[in-house]
Amino acid sequence: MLRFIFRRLLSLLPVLFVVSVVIFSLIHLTPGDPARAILGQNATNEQVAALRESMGLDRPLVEQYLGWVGGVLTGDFGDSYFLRKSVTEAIGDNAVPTIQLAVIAIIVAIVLSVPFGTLAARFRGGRLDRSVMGFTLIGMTVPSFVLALALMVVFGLMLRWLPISGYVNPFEDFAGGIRTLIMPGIALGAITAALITRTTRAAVLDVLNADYIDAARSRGVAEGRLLFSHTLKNASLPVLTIIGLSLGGLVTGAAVTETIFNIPGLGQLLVTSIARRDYPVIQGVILFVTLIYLLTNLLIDLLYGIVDPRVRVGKA
Amino acid sequence: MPTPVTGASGIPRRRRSLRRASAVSAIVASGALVLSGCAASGDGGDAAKDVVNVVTPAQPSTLDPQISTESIMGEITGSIYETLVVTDENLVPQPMLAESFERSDDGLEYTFVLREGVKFHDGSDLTATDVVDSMNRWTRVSIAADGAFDGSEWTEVDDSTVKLTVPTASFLHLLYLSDIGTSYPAIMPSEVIEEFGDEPVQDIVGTGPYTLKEWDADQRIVIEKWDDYQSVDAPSSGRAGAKDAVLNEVVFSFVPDAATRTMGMQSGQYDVTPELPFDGLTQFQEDPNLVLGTYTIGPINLVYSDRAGGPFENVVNRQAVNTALDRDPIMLASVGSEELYDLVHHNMTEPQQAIWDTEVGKAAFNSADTAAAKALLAEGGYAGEPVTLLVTRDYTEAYNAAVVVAEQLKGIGVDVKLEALEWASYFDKYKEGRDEWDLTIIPQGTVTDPTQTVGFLPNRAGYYDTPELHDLLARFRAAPTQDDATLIFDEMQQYIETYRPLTRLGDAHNVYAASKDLELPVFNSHFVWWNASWK
Amino acid sequence: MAPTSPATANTAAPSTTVLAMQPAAGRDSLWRRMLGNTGLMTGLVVIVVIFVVSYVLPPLLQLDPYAVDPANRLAPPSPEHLFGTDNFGRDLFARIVSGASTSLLVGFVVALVSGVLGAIIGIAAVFNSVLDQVLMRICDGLMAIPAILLAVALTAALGPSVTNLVIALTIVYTPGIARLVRSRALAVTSETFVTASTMQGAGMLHLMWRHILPNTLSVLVVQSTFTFAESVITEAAMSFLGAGVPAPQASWGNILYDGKSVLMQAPQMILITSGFLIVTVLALNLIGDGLRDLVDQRSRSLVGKPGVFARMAAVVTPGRFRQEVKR
Amino acid sequence: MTGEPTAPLHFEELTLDIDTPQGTVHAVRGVTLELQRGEILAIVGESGSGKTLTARAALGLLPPRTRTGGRVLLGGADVLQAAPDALRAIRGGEAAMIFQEPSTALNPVFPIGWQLEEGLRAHGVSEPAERRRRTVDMLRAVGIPDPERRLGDYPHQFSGGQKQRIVIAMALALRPSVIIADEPTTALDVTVQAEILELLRECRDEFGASIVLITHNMGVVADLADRVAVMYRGELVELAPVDELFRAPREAYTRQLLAAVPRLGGGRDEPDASPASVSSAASAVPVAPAPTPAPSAATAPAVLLDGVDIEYRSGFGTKPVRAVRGVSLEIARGEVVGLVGESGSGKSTIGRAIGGLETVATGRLEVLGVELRGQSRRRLRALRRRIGFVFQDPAASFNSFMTIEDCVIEPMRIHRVAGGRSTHRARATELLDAVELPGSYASRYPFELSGGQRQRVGLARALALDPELVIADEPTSALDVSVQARVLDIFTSLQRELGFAALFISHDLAVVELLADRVGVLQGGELVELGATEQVLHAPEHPYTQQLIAAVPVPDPEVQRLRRRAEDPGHPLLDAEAIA
Repeated sequence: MLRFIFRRLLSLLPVLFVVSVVIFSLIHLTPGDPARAILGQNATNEQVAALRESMGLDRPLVEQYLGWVGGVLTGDFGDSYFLRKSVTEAIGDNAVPTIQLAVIAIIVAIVLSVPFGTLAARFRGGRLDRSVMGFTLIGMTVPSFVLALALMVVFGLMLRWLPISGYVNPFEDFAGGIRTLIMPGIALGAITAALITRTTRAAVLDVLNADYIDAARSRGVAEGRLLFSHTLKNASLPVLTIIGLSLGGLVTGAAVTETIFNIPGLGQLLVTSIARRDYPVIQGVILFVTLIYLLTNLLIDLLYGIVDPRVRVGKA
Repeated sequence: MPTPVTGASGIPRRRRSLRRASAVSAIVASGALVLSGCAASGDGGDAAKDVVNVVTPAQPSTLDPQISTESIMGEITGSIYETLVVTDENLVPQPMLAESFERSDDGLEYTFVLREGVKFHDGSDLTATDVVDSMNRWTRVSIAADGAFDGSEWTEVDDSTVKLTVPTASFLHLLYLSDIGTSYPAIMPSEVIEEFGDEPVQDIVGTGPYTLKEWDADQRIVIEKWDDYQSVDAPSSGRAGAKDAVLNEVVFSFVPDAATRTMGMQSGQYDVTPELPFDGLTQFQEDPNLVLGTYTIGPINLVYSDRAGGPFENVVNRQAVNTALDRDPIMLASVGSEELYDLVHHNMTEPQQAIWDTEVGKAAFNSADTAAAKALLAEGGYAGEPVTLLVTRDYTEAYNAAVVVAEQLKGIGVDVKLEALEWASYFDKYKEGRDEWDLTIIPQGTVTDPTQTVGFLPNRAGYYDTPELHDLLARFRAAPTQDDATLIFDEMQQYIETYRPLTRLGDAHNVYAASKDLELPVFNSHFVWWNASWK
Repeated sequence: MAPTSPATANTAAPSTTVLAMQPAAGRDSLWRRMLGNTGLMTGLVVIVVIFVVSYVLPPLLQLDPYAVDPANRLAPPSPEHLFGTDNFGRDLFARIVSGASTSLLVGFVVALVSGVLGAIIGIAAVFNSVLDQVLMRICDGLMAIPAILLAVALTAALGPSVTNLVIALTIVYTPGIARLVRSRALAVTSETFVTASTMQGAGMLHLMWRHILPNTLSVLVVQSTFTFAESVITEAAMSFLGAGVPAPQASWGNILYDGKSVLMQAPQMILITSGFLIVTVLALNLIGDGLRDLVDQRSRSLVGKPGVFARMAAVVTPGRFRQEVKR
Repeated sequence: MTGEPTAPLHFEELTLDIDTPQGTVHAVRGVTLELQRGEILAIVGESGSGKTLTARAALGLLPPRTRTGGRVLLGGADVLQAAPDALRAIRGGEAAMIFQEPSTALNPVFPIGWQLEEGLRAHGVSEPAERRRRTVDMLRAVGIPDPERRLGDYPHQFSGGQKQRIVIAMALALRPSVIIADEPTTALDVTVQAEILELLRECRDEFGASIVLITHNMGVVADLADRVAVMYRGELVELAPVDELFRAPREAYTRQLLAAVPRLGGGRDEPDASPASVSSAASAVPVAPAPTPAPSAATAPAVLLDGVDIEYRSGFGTKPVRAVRGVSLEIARGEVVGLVGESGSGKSTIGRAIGGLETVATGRLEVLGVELRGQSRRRLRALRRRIGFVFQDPAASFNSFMTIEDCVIEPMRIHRVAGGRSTHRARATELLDAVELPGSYASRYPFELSGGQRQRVGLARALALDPELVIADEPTSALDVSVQARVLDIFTSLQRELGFAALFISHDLAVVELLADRVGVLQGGELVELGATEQVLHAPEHPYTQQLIAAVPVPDPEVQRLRRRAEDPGHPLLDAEAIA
């Protein structure tokens, strides 16, 4: 088991390498100069050149890349140009809201989607199925920013139930925190909810067609029990997969959602950092998000082993 | 009333993310305006409110008052730092940290006597050394001091007296010393200057009635009432006089998305914003909980690239474009309402009219004569080559103007291609890539004097380096009084008309909004936090 | 259904499920099966209509999406301006119609190019393990980076233009398709008919072209349809972050971007445009789902009564479809 | 109530219609059938005859969109009209079911103990200790060793036979009066099949259950059934006691069905003269180089295996699994060699190795005189031109995107046989003709053909380039008996005519006997016996071969009864006392 995890962790390295190269080269190819951004618009070209030199931005790209990667390997992601703190600190501060948001979005998604997906599969072709599927199509279709604006107008402005924007850490003020996170959570989780609903439905349908369901039925097991004890465990594999995959989407969506709801998360940090060419932060955040995504999917692979006895990771 | 307006120098207002520059500068009505209204008990009516929530688009990149040109910096540090002199409500310079000051008859020497018993936030006393160090640093690092204070020197006379010597007499000196917009001569402890040198300071230590309590990067800056503040014993007037702070805290929140800010104001989540989206004006006019106001933020300029071989290397083609443009539709699209723009034929803004005015160029201004423009184009040898109009989407007013300008130029047969970039790329190209564009539309801040405008600023597009120009600038800077300077302004404007380095499209106004329950004085483009209170 | 083919006379599959017993599908039934799939046909009709409208209406009605009229900005819908005007006083109807062609073009080209590239990469990966490792690690890396952010970074690096937007989105979506094609191709490679072909001495190219590609085509087409839909949304989201189709060219994304700041004054900008966006993406999703049903053998047996399109077709061409409708 | 109260299960004019988008399938048409107490009733028929649906109707387990007619009386109540609760009480309590594929009948993600208990729980056994006790008893009764320990194990940890035992244990758990056994041994090897059949017999003998046995295997019928119902296209064709049916079938269809069953010991099949023929000499298509079919003239044997070991490696760093050990075998030109063995014996691996799909670890493997070890890919491809392959699953061995003609032409295209497309097509028509398929089938797609037709196309494809060697891997095991007979006929006559050497791989001894000159028996990767067909099958020397032959049920009830008596297990496999 440990060996398996170790091997899997090792296999992440090439992926991270690719990501680091892509990100690094993309950022440095982008026009716009962090030195100029730092110094402001009135700086003379000499000042800018001097700062570039002291930041090491005048060195060859390969050298800069190696320097950065060397730092990363020793746990040093560098310092932000603008935030007056290290990238590690910045990520630490901003990861908390993003993770909370993602967790809430996933909870919203699962709470909505698993029961409805299961019921839709059970009553395939029926009215419930059709309306659930209709809703999922709409959920997949409405862009998250449109949904976010609609939620803000309705719940923030018209009903005034929830604050329009901002962020309160639920660990410091639970009620307040949930109040600030619930709208972004829904806006972010809608697409995931739709996806999981559809996956659940398809997976449950698959299971319902399996022989062992007929076998259990032939033993007189009640339909409701068939549905929720037999199928859910079997169907949880594809659902887990899709949850793992949508985590990437959640962080992506967070860039838009966090900007709209003004939540100090990684997405917003990234967007502002791109705008002001804060290279170390951009690189660090994307690498971090990628790592989280990969680790989540590794975790889900491990969960497979728990859910499905056939997947014995020790021997995989 | 003549209103010498302070603000950023002739540089683009900085907006969006770190470079938001929405100086509340120059109120429409008069020097001072107190926002007030009937208590319409909004939903922010908590008991014993002594906190105000301000929402602005982005945080300043630094709070160093001598270096930063971002007006949000001025908004925040205006009650943290103090200067030797400030203007009262009649825009007359009054002493602040100085007990008194005087100018020598030849205008080459100024003497400032410091006020007794003034302390910094860190508890140390204000000394003449602090002042000299601060002022000398300001002379070096501030863009505002650039030019006008060349060759000047600050010296310590005794423990409580400092002296400024200048090479030539100029009306500009006191103007800039009492300016509290951006990169202003704030006084800070010598230790801080020693530590940071000419780099932006990170220890925000001043002498003002508020101290920096918290800076949560990209989220909020909180300033807090400083209980040990030693107020001037004089009635409060403008920025001068007594500062008896009432509000305990002012929280500046940074919300990048305009729609979110707007809704936040509407829902009462925030109390004040120095900047609503332009179209917010009509929308909020009916809102019973808010008081609105507008102020000039500065011109939107069309600047010509001087790239060799480009169509606008030839001044005739530049004049053709200037002749063709119909500014009203452009500005209407730009700011969305007739109430939110002025058309001014010279390089300064309308509120500055009393000081900076000229008849030069007035007659031919905004002719919108397409026939004449086409003729000029023919004369200039423009043969339909493609023209790139560079603009950034991060400033809607500039971008909106550009869309209409492009349409109008197509109308006279110019093959315009709009290139809209995000700010960082745009600015890089604007400064460094002048051979990659032909026209650009850039929003700029109000300036204190004409030398800060496009055409007179070196290292920018539109700066045609000739002896004639050098001579003109030197003479202007040496004008001992405002009247002398005003005379030379005619010549400067004639220079613009002849060389046409830019076409001014119009001056945009910003809309600010505040809760009706808030007593919030605004003076000379800035909220006066120490006189603000909840009703 | 076509008259029972001789094949059904002694259908003898190893399984005794119902599927084995049902009459085998006739070859010419694809079109009819499409007609029977109401969702698919609805989607197709919607997309075709939007496509045609976006290319035919502007020249026909002389719609100019660029004509500004600032004095008349943010006007509500009226007979003159069907959907009102935008913040430049441009006719919103013209903008949306012309934006449709941009958005659909972007989506279509991205779907097409990433589909082709994905197929090439996915299939090539199956045949060479070294290539497989290299390509898949690159795909993993690109997929691990959040899509919108990667697209935003790419367009920032490449500079704003529709072409670059298409390139960026293609880079974002190709890895996913490549991965999918690869896994499908892997499954196909282990199918007996591939072994059969190998045993006959078939070479790599023959296997790829004749066996693997046709059998991955179904997933490829389905996934490309979804990529089409995704691209349309992503373009909008990118415009929302200020990195989509460069203005003043109209795209749904940048109409939404403009509309956001005048949400309260001219809600129709957001409402109508998102309406179109949603309908389009919905239609594309319906097409994708429909195609999936069409290629998925399992779901064939479970389709219910003939849908509205099959009935319509039966009315138009009674002879061909009689049997189907009789039931 | 008109049903006879004595019969535990009674079908009355049962009609089942299933709606599909392609039309309504009349799956079962008016079947009336009665299961006597303590009886084993076999329902036989080809795929699609409706036998499974009929039996499943007894439990109300019908596919969606099925319209029913008639009645199914189980213990006096009509299953088709029963309320859900009543239906649940019937299922498992009154009647239970045993499935064809034990590995899919068990939920892979739950331990078997849990699954066994589930049925008990559903029928109101609420005491956990009691459930556990009964579960353990059942498992012990069906012969799962050490049941207490294995309750927590998952299905994949059991062998196929054990899984089927567990499924039977589940069926017996509530001691139902009726057991529906749907092809209970089809997925199992013959030796395991014999054990399961014995177990089923004891279900009846010891538990007094009546059994409906659905099967297509006449040997199983002869072994187990008391009465036989023959179904064809949804209708009951004949119903008779088992001896009577085998001795004197009344209906033509039944006779046809029985005639098609290959019988072990029946000797070599002498096929009728083939109505069509294909020969390279007579062919209009010059397929060069024309092989010399004469077996004696060949210089090198078609296949030569000498001490061959074949290993599988499942992944990096794992220990290789040896699938074939030290096999030596020679196939002469024009000779047909049969290879038999149970699953996992390595018979298919040998076939694949001859085709160059597996690499030989040690030993010598020569095909048509070419040593395969270390052969270049190009030489291998050239060699494959001279080998034809027929695969087990005709449905999977065709690309559904290619027409029949394309499939047959494919080898010619691959090897760029001269003549161009029109010549290829002519040859394809000729080949289809040879396997007795009309030329009009050329433009059809594989899925439009029946299994037997597809397998004939498979044969045509294998012969397209006039191979010197044909490897047929279980070519008929997926087919119904009547279809199988036809395919085997064609194969035999073509082999005679074209004279290719053949390796015929099968698990069915009777089939091999029909065609092979010599037979090899594989056990666990080793060739335990090799010799002339008659000798190996009639006078086997190796104990494994003897065991194998003994395990095959003979499709003749009387003979089978005698054989069973001779073996006599002596003690019942099923210990009913333990379960009481």
